[in-house]
Amino acid sequence: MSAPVSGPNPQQQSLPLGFVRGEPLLDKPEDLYIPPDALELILDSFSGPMDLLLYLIRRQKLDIIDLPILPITRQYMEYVDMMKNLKLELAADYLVMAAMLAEIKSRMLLPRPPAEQDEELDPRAELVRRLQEYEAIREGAQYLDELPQTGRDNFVAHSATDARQYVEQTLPDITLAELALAFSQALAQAELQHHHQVHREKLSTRARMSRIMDMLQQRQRLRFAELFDVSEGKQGVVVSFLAVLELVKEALIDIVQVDAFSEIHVTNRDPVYAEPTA
Amino acid sequence: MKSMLRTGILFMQNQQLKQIVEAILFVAEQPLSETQLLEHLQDQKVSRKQLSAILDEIAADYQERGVQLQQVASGYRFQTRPELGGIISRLWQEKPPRYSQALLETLALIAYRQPITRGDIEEIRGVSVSSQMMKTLLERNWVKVVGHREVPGRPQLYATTAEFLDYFSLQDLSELPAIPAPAEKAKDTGQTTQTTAETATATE
Amino acid sequence: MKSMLRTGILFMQNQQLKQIVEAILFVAEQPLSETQLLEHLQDQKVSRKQLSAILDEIAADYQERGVQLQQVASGYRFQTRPELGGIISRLWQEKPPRYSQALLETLALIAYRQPITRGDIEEIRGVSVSSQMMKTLLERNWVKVVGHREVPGRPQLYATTAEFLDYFSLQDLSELPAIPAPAEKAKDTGQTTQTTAETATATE
Repeated sequence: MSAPVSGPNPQQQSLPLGFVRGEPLLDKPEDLYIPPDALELILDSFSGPMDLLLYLIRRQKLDIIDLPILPITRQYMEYVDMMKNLKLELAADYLVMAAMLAEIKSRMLLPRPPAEQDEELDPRAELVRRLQEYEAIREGAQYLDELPQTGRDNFVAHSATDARQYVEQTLPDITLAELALAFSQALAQAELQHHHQVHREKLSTRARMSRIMDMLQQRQRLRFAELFDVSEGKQGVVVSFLAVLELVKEALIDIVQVDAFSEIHVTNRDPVYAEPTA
Repeated sequence: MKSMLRTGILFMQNQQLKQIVEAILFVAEQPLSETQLLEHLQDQKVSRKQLSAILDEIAADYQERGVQLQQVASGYRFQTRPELGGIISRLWQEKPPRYSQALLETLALIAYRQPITRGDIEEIRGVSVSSQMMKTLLERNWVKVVGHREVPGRPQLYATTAEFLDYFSLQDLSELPAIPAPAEKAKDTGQTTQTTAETATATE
Repeated sequence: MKSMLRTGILFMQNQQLKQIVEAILFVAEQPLSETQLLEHLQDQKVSRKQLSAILDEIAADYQERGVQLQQVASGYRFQTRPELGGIISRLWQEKPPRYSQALLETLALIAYRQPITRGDIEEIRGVSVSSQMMKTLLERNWVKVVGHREVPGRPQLYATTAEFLDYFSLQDLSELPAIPAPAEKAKDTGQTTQTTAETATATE
C-alpha cells in the first residue's frame, strides 16, 4: 500500500503487453479496431482478463486507484463482444470479468440513499485491489524472467572423473549377537514345527556331530579319546559314539588305527571335498 | 626453520583440500551444501570455518574464469559466466525454453505470495489456472504442495522449492527483487497483508 | 601507445576466448576435438593455432587444481586429478544393504549345526532355502561345502570357513555365543539380552 501505482509511466506501459509472433503489440489498436483475423493473436497476447483490463487502463494513461469504470467497461465489452463471435471458449474468463464490470457500473450509476453511502464501500474497491496486486505480480513475473536462468543464461559445469572405479562394493555387516539371535529364532521356529521329543533326540546327536566336525576343522587329526568327555556321563559318551558312527557312515570322517591297540585317530575326510570337483 | 616447514605443510594441506573440494563440486550431480561437503571430507578433519575459507578462496580463483563458483539455495556449484550464456547455448540445437507470460505470472504469484492456493492465483490473475500449468510447475520441481488451507474443500497450498531457487541462481527468497506488497482486501483488516508477507519469508 | 592498446585488446580477447573454451568444455557432455571447438568458435574467428595456444594455457592454469584439462582419444575434457579418485568415490558410496532374516538364520544354522545340508536347514526353518542365498554365503566366503551326505541325491554338506571365524573375531567355533535352549528362551529374556550385548561389544 506504500507504493502507489502510478498511471502515466511510459516505461511500464511499454513493458507489459509483450509480443505477438515477434511483433510488439503496444498501442496498435488505438481506436479499438481489431481485424477479425488478428483476434486470436490478441487473445494469445493477453494472459487473461486482468491483463487486458490493465492494458486498457494503461493505454489511456489512467490511474488504477481512480478507476474510470465507465469507459473501461465500454472498451472491455467491445473486446469481449468480438471474442464471443469468434472464440467463445477462449473468452469464458473474460465473460466473468465482463459481468463483474457490468455489475460495478450499474451499482455506480444507481443513486443510493445518503445513509447507505457512508457505509458501503466503493464498488470498484475490490477490482482496484485485484488490479494493483495483479500489476505487482506482473512486475514479479518480469523480474523472474530477467533473472539468470539455468540452461538459458548459465550452465552447470561438470568435470569427468575416473573416481567411480574406486567405489567399493560394501557388503552387509552382521554382529555375533545378530547371528546368535537368528539361530535362536530359527530354533524357536523349529520348536513350533516339530514334535518336541523327537526333535530333542535328533538334535543332540547332530549337535555332537557338528562339534566333532568343528574340532576337525580346527585340527586335522584328533585322538579318539578327545571326542569323549567323561564328565558328561554314560549318556554323553553314547551320544558321542553315535555321532562318530554317524559321521563315519556319512563318510565325513575317517577312523585310523595304525596298529592293533595303538591310539585310534579321527581325521577329516580327504580335503578334496572342499574343492568344487568333489 | 621449523615454522617454515610447518607453513609449508599447511600450504600443502590447504592446496590439497582446495583440490578435493573443487573436484567434488565439479563431479557432484547436485549443488552441495557446506554440511554435505563436510561429510565428504570427514577423513580430512576439516572444520566448517576452514571449509568456508576454502570455498572463498576457490570463488576468488575462479572470479575471472569461464566457470565460477556459485552459491545457490541447495549449496555450491560451478556454473558458466552469465555473459557467456548466448555463446554456449548455441552449442545445443534446441533453443532454451521460453516460458509463457501466464506461467511466469503463476510462478511469480507462488514465489512472492506463498503459501497460496490455486483459487488465490485465479482470483488475482482473473483467469482459471489450467491443471497443465500446475503440472508443469510441479514436474519441474519448482513448486510443491506444503499443506492445505482449512476452509471447505481444503485447497492445497503451494510454495516454491529449493530447485526453483537453484534454477534462478538464488540463495533464498529474500533475493527476489521486491514488488509492492499486496493491498488489503476491501472487507478484511490489514492483518491479512502482513501475515502473507511474513509467511512467505519464513517458508524457505 | 597504439601497440600497447593493441596488446591490451589482444589480452582481453585472449582472456575471453579462454573463458569461452573453458566454459564450453565444462558444459559439453563429451570430449571435444579441436575441430569441434573451432566449429563452436566460428563467430570468434579463431585459428587452429590460436586455439592450440589457448588449450595449452588452460592446461597450464589447471595443472595444480582439482580438475585438469585432459586430452583423450576423442578430444579435450576436464577430469579430476587421478590421485583424488579414492576421496571422490565417496560421493557414490552407498550404505551397505542389510541381510534378510532368512539369510541370517541360514548362516546361524550352518554355524551352530554344521555340517548341515540344505535339506536340514529347510526342515528346521520350515521354508525352502533359495539357491541365491547359498550363493551369497558361498561368495562371501563364510560358508563352504565340506562333503556330501551319503544318501540318495548326495546333498552337499555346508560348514563355516576360517574367514567366517575371522570376520567375527573368533578363534574357533566354541566361542560362538551360547544359545539359550528354546524352551527357556521365553522366560529367560534377561539372560539372552546380556549374552547378546556382551557378544556385540566383543565383535566391534
